[in-house]
Amino acid sequence: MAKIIGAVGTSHIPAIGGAIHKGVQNDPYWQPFFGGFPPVQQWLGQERPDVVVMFYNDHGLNFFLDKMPTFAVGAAPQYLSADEGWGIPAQPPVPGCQDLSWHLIEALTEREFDVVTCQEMLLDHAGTLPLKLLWPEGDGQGGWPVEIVPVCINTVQFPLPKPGRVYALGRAIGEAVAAWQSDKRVLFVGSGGLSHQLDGKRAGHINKGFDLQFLDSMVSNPEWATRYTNHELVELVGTQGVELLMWLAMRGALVAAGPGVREVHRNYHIPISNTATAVLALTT
Amino acid sequence: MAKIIGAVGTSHIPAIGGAIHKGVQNDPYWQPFFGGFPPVQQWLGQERPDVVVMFYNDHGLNFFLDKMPTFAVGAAPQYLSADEGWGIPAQPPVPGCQDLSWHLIEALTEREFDVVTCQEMLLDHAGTLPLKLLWPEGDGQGGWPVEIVPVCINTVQFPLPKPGRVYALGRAIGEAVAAWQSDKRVLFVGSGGLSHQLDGKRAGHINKGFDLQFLDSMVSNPEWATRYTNHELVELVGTQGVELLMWLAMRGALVAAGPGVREVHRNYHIPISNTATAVLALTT
Amino acid sequence: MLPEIEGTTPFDSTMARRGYALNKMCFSFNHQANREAFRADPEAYMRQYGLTPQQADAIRSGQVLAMLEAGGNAYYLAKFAGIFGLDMQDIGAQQTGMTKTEFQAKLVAANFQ
Amino acid sequence: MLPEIEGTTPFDSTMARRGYALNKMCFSFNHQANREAFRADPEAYMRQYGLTPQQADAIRSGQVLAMLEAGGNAYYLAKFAGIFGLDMQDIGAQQTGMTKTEFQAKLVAANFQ
Ligand SMILES: [Fe+3]
Ligand SMILES: [Fe+3]
Repeated sequence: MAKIIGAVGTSHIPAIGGAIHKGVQNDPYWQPFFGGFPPVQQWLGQERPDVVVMFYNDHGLNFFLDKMPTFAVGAAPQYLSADEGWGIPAQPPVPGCQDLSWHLIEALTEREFDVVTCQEMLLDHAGTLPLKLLWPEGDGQGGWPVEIVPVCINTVQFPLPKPGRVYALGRAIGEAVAAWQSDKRVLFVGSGGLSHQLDGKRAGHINKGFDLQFLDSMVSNPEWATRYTNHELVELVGTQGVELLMWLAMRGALVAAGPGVREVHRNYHIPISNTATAVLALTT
Repeated sequence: MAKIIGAVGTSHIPAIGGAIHKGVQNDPYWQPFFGGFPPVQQWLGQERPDVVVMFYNDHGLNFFLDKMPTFAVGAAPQYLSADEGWGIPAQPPVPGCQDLSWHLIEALTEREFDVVTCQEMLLDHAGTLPLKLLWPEGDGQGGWPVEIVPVCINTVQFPLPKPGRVYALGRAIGEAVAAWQSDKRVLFVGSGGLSHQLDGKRAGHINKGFDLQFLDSMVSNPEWATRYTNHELVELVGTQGVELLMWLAMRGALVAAGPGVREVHRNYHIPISNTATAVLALTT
Repeated sequence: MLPEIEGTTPFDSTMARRGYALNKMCFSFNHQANREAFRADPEAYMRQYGLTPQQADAIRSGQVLAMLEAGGNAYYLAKFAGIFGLDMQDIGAQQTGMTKTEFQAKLVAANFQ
Repeated sequence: MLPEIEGTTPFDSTMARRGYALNKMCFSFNHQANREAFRADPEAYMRQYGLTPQQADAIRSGQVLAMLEAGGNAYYLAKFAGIFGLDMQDIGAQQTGMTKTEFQAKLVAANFQ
């Protein structure tokens, strides 16, 4: 059976890619953000996952409103990046774990999740940056140390899937991974949030109190945020802060690893760009 | 509240479009098929639905394996047809009922169906032929007497949604229509089947016994076919016969119209092209 | 594992993975211009879509069973058949090793099952 | 009806219907060639995507609040902003009527909430 080694939640922001590209991670502006990652990198160096299930939200690169999925599961041999509109250089391709992709697609359909299957899929910054943050050497040229299965969750267009449904998706994926006939070591990543709002007169909205409570809930009370509707979450954490749904899915998946979740490391920093950023690593 | 006037199941086959185009509906080959429709047309002439919710399966016109939905709901102002590869002239566009589209998308998401939202969508023969069969004068030029909401269900790539899940989707849609704040009259259409198989050494497979039992079940025992897995359905009715899932969804939707389903008309004819064809109209 | 169905291969994950390039090419045949480009130079068109040697051989052979074995999906392959003006009964006859007349008779016989 | 959120319009069905053409144009800006085509002739490009008069005016004005009102979605509009080299803090400042420095200070102040 496959082994679940833990879960990581992290923010994603296009500007992070720009900072990596320019090599300014230690500048005073960026250090409080990038400084949160070495302890997580170290832990991953010991745990050596083979596969990442990446919960992320597309920002209008791979999906448009003509075919907007609620849940989409990648099943491609590799995932290319592309220009997202700002001319930032595309990330190197990431190899896919097709065996796990199809195992998940089959398990999810059996459990009445109605997923979109993607045998070809462009990965935007939300899918690629977590890999660069967790494995900074990744594809300098020596390849990536992991294969991935991207799971895209709609945060673009309402109605979004309900927080409880997203958590249940995560749980179903965790249980399917735990039952996967494989000797691979699997990590769950949730990419998004925390509180931020890009659009409207309330642009710049940040809710530190909620964020900190949400981070605590990830450790000890994982269903806590499912008490809110998505509309309430938008009010609390902003129109893009609702990306914390990715963390909910990631945390739901970790349930299958067993009881007794332990915090490996956390970091919280305001602001990068318009966002309250965080990284949190959990294991059992 | 909206009024559900009934449901119609019908076969679709590209060659039917060709026959209509050539005007050969009364030729000996075609008459036993087209002859099944006048009583249904008459009934619809009395009942005068305003909107059709069309359960159909795409045949590789609007969806490809790069983004293959389980369930997709149209939300377009109109639906265009297009060349499907055989150069058959495209059907005239059909107007969409966007109010009902979004009402359904919201209700389905609330009830934890994970649909794909399609604000632009090409409709293939499975979506357009039922309209031509039910309203033969439709868009000679005077427009169509109905607006539609297409609901596409994956029959292209396994895993398909389980028959019970498809039936539940239909039920949820029926209940949402019944709760829709509108004075519109709504018809459900299921487009597909019955038994046929296009591919493999078993091409030409037809199962009349199953088909007739399935038609009976539509009247009085609507969940009957949900006892089978999709794999079993393929064995029974063929690789494309599994399109009868569209009928299951249609019948599930009709449940919301109340008890006491009554058969308006049925016709069953073997073969058109490689298919055992049927039409069945139901009301309460 | 699911039980086998005689003469039938459901298009499952194994086939979907195997057939992606072939099906993508067939999907492109929705457009007249692409059908013409294929007709003008099939080999170049197949290279453009990165068909595997097995897939290219199957296309060259014109044998539907070989295309299915190479991961082709019936819904997409139908568009390839359209290029040659074949109808579904031609395809059925070819796959079952019957003449078209025999295949049509087999269909009609289903009335007396 | 859901309660209103101050200064915030969730991108719901009303906005999705209203903004389709505008968002489709912005989605096209993923490609460099399309960004250049827009820059070369904005009016022709907007006509090509069938923008409504309200949408075209909003684009001409360069005001993000007007684009949102016309049905624009933040994720797609970000690609339009990219054409002008605006970053998210420029956008935030414009929408809140602050200078960029003021907007940045507001963000930092969230540390002391
Ligand atoms: Fe984001
Ligand atoms: Fe069909």
